Amino acid sequence: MDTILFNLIWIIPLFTVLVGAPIPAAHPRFLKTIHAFSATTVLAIVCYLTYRVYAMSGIPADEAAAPLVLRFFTDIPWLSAFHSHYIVGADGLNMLLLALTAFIVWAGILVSWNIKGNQKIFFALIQILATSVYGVYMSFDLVLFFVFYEMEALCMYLMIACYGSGKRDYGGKKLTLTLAFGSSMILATLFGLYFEGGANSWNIMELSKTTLPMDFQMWAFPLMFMGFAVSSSLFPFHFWSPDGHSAAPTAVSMLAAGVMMKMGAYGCLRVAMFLMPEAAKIWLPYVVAFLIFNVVLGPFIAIRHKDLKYITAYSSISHLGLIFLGLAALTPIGLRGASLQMISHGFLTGLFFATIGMIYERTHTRDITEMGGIMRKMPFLGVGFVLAGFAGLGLPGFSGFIAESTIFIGAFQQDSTLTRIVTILAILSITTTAVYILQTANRMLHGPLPQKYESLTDGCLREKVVIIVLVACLLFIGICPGWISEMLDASIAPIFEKISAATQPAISGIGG
Amino acid sequence: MNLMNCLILAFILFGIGVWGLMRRRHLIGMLISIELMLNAANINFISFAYFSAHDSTAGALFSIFVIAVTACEMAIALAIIVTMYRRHKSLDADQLRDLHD
Amino acid sequence: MSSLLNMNIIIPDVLLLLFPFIVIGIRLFCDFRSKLPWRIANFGFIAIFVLLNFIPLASGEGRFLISNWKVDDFGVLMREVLMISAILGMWLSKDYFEHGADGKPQMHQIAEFIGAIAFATFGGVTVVSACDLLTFFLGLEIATIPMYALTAWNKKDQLGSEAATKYILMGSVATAFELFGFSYLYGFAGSLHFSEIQQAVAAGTSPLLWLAVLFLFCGIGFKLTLFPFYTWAPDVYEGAPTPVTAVLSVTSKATAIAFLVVLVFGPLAPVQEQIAPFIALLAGTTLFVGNLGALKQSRLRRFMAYSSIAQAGYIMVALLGPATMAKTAIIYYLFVYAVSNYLAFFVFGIIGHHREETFASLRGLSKQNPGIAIALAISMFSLAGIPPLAGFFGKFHLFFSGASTGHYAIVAFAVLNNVLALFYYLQLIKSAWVDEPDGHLTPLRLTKRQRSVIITLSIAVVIIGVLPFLSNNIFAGFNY
Amino acid sequence: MINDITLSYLIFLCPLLTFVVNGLFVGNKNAKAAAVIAVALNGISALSAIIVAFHYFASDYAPQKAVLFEYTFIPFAGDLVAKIGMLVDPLSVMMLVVVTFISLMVNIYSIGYMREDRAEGRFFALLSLFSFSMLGLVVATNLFQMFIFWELVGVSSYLLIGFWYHKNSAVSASKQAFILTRFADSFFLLGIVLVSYVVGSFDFSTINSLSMAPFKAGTVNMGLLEMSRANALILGSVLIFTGGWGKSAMFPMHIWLPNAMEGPTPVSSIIHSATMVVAGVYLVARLFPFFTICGDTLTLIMWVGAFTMVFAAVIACTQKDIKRILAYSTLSQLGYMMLALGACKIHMIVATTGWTASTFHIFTHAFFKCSLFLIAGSLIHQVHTNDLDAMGGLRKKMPVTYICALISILAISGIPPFSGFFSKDEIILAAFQGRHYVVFGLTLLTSGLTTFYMFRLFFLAFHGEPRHEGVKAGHVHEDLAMTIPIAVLAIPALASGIVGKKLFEEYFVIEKLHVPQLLKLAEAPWLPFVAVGIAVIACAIAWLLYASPKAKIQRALDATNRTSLYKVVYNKFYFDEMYYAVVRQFIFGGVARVARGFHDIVVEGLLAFAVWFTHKLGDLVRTAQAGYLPFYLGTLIVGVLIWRFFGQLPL
Repeated sequence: MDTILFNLIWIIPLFTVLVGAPIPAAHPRFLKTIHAFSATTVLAIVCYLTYRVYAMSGIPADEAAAPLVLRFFTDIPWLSAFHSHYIVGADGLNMLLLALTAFIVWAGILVSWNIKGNQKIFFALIQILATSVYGVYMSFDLVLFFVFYEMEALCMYLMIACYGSGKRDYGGKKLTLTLAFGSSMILATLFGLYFEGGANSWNIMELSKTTLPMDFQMWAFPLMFMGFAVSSSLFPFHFWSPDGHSAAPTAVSMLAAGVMMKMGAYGCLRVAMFLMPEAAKIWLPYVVAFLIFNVVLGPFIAIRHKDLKYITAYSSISHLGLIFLGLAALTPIGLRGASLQMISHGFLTGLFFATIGMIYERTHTRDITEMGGIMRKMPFLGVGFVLAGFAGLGLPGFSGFIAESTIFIGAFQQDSTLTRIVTILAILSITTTAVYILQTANRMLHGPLPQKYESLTDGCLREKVVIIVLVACLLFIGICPGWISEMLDASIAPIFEKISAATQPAISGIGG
Repeated sequence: MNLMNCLILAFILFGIGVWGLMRRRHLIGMLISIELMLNAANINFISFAYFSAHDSTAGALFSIFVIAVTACEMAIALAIIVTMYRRHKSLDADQLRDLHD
Repeated sequence: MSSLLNMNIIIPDVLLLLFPFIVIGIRLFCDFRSKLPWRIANFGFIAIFVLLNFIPLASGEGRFLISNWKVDDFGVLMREVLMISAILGMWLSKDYFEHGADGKPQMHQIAEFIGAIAFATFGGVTVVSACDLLTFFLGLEIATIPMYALTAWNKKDQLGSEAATKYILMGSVATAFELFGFSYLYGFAGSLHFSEIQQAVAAGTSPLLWLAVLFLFCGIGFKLTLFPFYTWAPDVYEGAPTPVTAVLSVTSKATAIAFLVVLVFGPLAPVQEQIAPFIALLAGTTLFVGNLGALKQSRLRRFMAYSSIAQAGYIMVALLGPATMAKTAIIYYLFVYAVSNYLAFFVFGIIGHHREETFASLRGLSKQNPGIAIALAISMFSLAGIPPLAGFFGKFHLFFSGASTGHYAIVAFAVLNNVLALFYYLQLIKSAWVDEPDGHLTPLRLTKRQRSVIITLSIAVVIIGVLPFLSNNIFAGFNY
Repeated sequence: MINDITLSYLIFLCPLLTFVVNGLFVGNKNAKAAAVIAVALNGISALSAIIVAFHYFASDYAPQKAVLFEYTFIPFAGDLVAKIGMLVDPLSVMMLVVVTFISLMVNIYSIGYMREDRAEGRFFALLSLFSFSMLGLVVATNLFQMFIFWELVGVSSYLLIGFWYHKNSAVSASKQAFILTRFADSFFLLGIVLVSYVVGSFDFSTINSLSMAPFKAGTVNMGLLEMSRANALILGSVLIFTGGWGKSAMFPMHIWLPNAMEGPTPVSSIIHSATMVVAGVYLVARLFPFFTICGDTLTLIMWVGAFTMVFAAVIACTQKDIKRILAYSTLSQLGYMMLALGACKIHMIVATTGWTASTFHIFTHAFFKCSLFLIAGSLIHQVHTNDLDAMGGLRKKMPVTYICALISILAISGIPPFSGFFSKDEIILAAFQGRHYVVFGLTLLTSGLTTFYMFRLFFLAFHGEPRHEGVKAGHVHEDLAMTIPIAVLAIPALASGIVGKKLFEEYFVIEKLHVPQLLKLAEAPWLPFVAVGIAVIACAIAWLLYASPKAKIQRALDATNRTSLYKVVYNKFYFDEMYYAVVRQFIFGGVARVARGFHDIVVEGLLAFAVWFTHKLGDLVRTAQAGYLPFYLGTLIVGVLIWRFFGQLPL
């Protein structure tokens, strides 16, 4: 039963598209209701299943899924021409990411309620995008994984270029092509995984049992890691994110920054590091060097920017840098921190872009120097933005703090010189984050109110609900992180075992 | 008179054909050069059939077929060139510049 | 019994051979606006396609008729591809000919047109079922010569005749190369029959063989538009009428690649290892150049020309793999490629009815007629190889086959080129979806046939890849 | 102790509840209700705090540490577990009482002070959040919990200082406060990470019972340099102190504190007396045993404290903004506390008089400083300006306030028997016993300065002729809600010294601290007399200058015809200007500009080049396609030759 529900997660959105297709454009309201309803259904299902996974923590999982601990495991032969199967399953990590996705998609659909242009196509595209993200997090067969992973390119350009604002064509192309570049790097190495390991299977669990030849790993791992890192905007492949996000419509920014950027990090952890641990141990200490840009310089660049979406994009860049810091630490705490950060940043940036979108709908500008004092006119949205800001600068009580502190502590356990330096810099750069967030909030919300904004209105019920739900998620994770850490640990343990079992000098434990 | 000479002869013919193709700007002239190249191939077949091949009829047969096929090809080519001429009123290869990037 | 079986097997071929004569003959006996030839043409083609599907696959080495006419699985599947291409081309041309598009005057002689297509198809059939060089050569010529005629079909069209001139001149040179190749191969093996050539090659190589290989690849490189023999393609594609372009881009490419498959996995199978680098080079250069050329195009057919050049490069990658994988991949890819390509060309045909076939005339399509815009987007994304559309799985098959023998470099190169490809396909999608129309849009009119075909093809492109039946069946056909 | 545990829950939950209820539900819709809720709940929490304190000190269990409750927050590896708990020992219990009591007073006071404000509900909500986070900080059982509430204190102070967010000055002041403290906190966090990495635990109990010996072995890679684990610990201790350095606004991170005066006065009073700024001192006091083993960290702390003490006192002598004077006096008093903690280190051994004295001073200082701010607030509320120019002659109009002010000022000047005397006397004694004679001298000097500027304020505000029309016209009255807390606070300001001294000497004694053994300390019975003497003299000078019949008050007040030295001091040694120069020029103008330039020019430039290059290649292909038939034919021939030579065929 649960397994069926689990597979429904990615089927329902597609089904909604089919249902929505025949509806005449004369009834946009009906259409939107259907989409909202389906999104809510998926959300409900995912929440229930997340609870189930949490509840089943003690019970031994399906043998076929060893070494991973997968619930709702499904394995059906798919494309016999290259032995590809339809393999889906859920452990703590991807279940939580699915939950995150469900929330963001739900919020995104509500946020883009009165979007300009052909609404039928827009919502259809959102649902397809949702399908692709769900699929990525569910699938454990590399072909299936990649199919879902690449699907996003189908929607992103159309959504940004047709429904966006500003330099939408440029932004859309930049984003889509850069992501495609990344995924083609991945595809190039996938074949190697299939043939070199001798497993002749795309099944991640099967592949993880084999050891790939070192000379292959040495070139394949960096290629694949960077390929995934592209979509998580790791320097030097971060350039798509500011332009892309600023051009995209609100919902797309939310989805792109909230969940799609996590797909990269997830892939790095689940595929690249899990299947090529030896190379990971050799390469990751050097990957850390890139983070100096992401984590340290990113906030500084955000300080210089005036456009809200650019600022948020750079904050995302720096936060995702922290994810990679956690991954590169190669310690259990670091990995957990990275996963926590994926989830936390998803909600956080979703909230950010949602509020920005709502404010933009009213002020019709995203230039913070032109705004001011609008806190008085729209206290609710203002508070929402400030809360997002606090979560962003890692304030205790919000999920951001949990994730960041975990990452810092985890990364500090890894005493390779470069990692240590970057960790220290990262810890010190929480100040810079505070600077740009407060500066933004103050310029935009505080100070005297300009004459032109006298007529602004506060958020309507729909918008309030979105904000409340997202804030609630942030607080929930922030205040009781214990359970989520448990779930993550359970699913990270096998990955870390594989890594630590790899024949490289082991990383140092607690206490140096 | 051995296989090598024949092959060299064929190759020379082929080269002449290429040379003509490059030099000529008149479409008919080009067609004739192409004929040369085709026939060079024929000589190859015949000579192989005569000297080396154990299945010698095949080669001879092949060359006959080739002649026939080239005849059709040339027919079509000439037809096309005629229509071309109706439009362009010229047979200069350099004039064919309407289709380009 | 076996002879009877053989008779059954070649029925479609025989029909296909007789078919053009029938159609054209009927055309002679009735006035040019009667629907009869057209109906018969439809019936005939579809009948042949259906018959082909009755031929059982997984039939081992294939069955020989008179010792040099072989019907094996690859042959049958290729026949199906060619027939699909022929049928779609016929339908495409029907509406197109009602009134010539893209500023070209109206055309008649649909029957002869279909006849020509049928001849071309039969040429392809001959190529895939040939067992000796002679049949092989004849097949190639039968497949090519009608194309010359088709290109110049529109007598009143200046560009058409120019294109045809370029095409036939270069084509004859290519034929000369092929003949040279054949002759050297014959000289090397001393026989025309594939099996004997294969034995000779297995026995040992000599410069003569390599010379033959060089000339053969260069000759076929012309038809397959490999680098640097592709130069005719853009001009011819642009000059020819749209349906002809479509047929060219599918049928003649299919024939050419079938030629290579037969060659590489037939006579040259023993030396596939040695010629692999050559194939890889051809593939890499071709797809790179094709992608580069398509970057800044503004005319649709020329754009499609470059894109199909690039596709040829991708197909070549598959030739690096072992026979089974390569054949699966290529057949599958050809199916997918035919469907996507024809989808695109149908859309262009409709656009061409009313406007010039340029990017500019696509503007505002998404507002004016979302359905067509979606179809266009689907076909473009499929050609760009974006999952879950069929094109992706086609490419995946190709790369899989290429990588299976460890040619990661060329596979990686091809995959990275996809980004370039995606860029120009996005350009086209942009002009259909994003750009605002300048001034008044002439309304688009679709006949029932066009609408139904477009819908069918769109659905096909979406589901072929994801639903495993096609890939699995083809694959099952090969791993006996 | 079961009911004590429930009570101790109450202590935290009441403020939190106030925050939630007022912030989410009551809000600005019904200011009255908000106020009532706030006062009632804070009252409960104060009451329960006092009860818990009584039980604790009454029980013979008294001076030992106890953990009333503890929950696992985030489990990291092994012992490294972040917990949320409640630690009970004399120090924390004392702080509990102080914090809850002060916040109750301030809440009552705010009823009057914020009466006309639009966002009264929000104010009460944030105030309670502030006290809640401070309470959490006070009872922290481990560094991690400390940091959590540390940050919460920071953010709630940000929200309160910037409470009037339509005033640009307030907004920028709050931003400055938050960012400066955040800057310090980043080092604090680094310190926590480092120490927890070396020690393997966050718990105070573990960290405080460390001894340096086992850490001599082994090294820690700090990136650029490799250091022994012992040194790493010392570095960690300095980093942790840096957190306190910023929170307690020690020089040179002091500038946010005077600027924080932009907030409503109740906020200033609660920040300066009980919450926020003493957090730094509390941190050092809490980790005292750890600091004692960490090399010369304590000495550093002492010097920082001493310098801030004098520095602030000097500035305070020249200011005219009444709240700023109090702010600088706070700085100076905090300097006292820090110094006292630092002075405990005598070469290798540790005396703990200073520790007792410092905690004692936290206790007394809270009351009189709070009342002083409240008084200043009510003055401002009457004359609607912070400037001493506009005050004067308020003695008649506000008798109660006047009395309370006198009491508090006597207390802060250290005149017996007022509370300040005892604690300050102990601090001076500690400095003397610590044999830091320079510092000792400085403390005496500063106590003189303190008396001087406090009485200057006092005389200028209450004595002399009214200089304000409102006062002249007699519009001045005493608001009940504002006067009650002042009056109530006057009592502890008066008595807490005498009462407290016994308590502190009984319970805040050294055996209970794990400190290396100590030596017999020099007694100095003559010290009080000296201190008091200096105070009296300073007081007399102030009287001469500002209150005596022939004092030239106008001349004392106008800022013109001053010596340049006075100007420098009056402008706080131009520290704000320096700060802004650094921030604007270096951070925004320098690093940020460079970073953005790097991205916009280098990264985007490379990208643009790649695109341009590809397009050029495309043009190359297209130029070949010139439609020139001979060229095409040529390509066929050339193609054969190309592949003949580059085709990798074994020809």
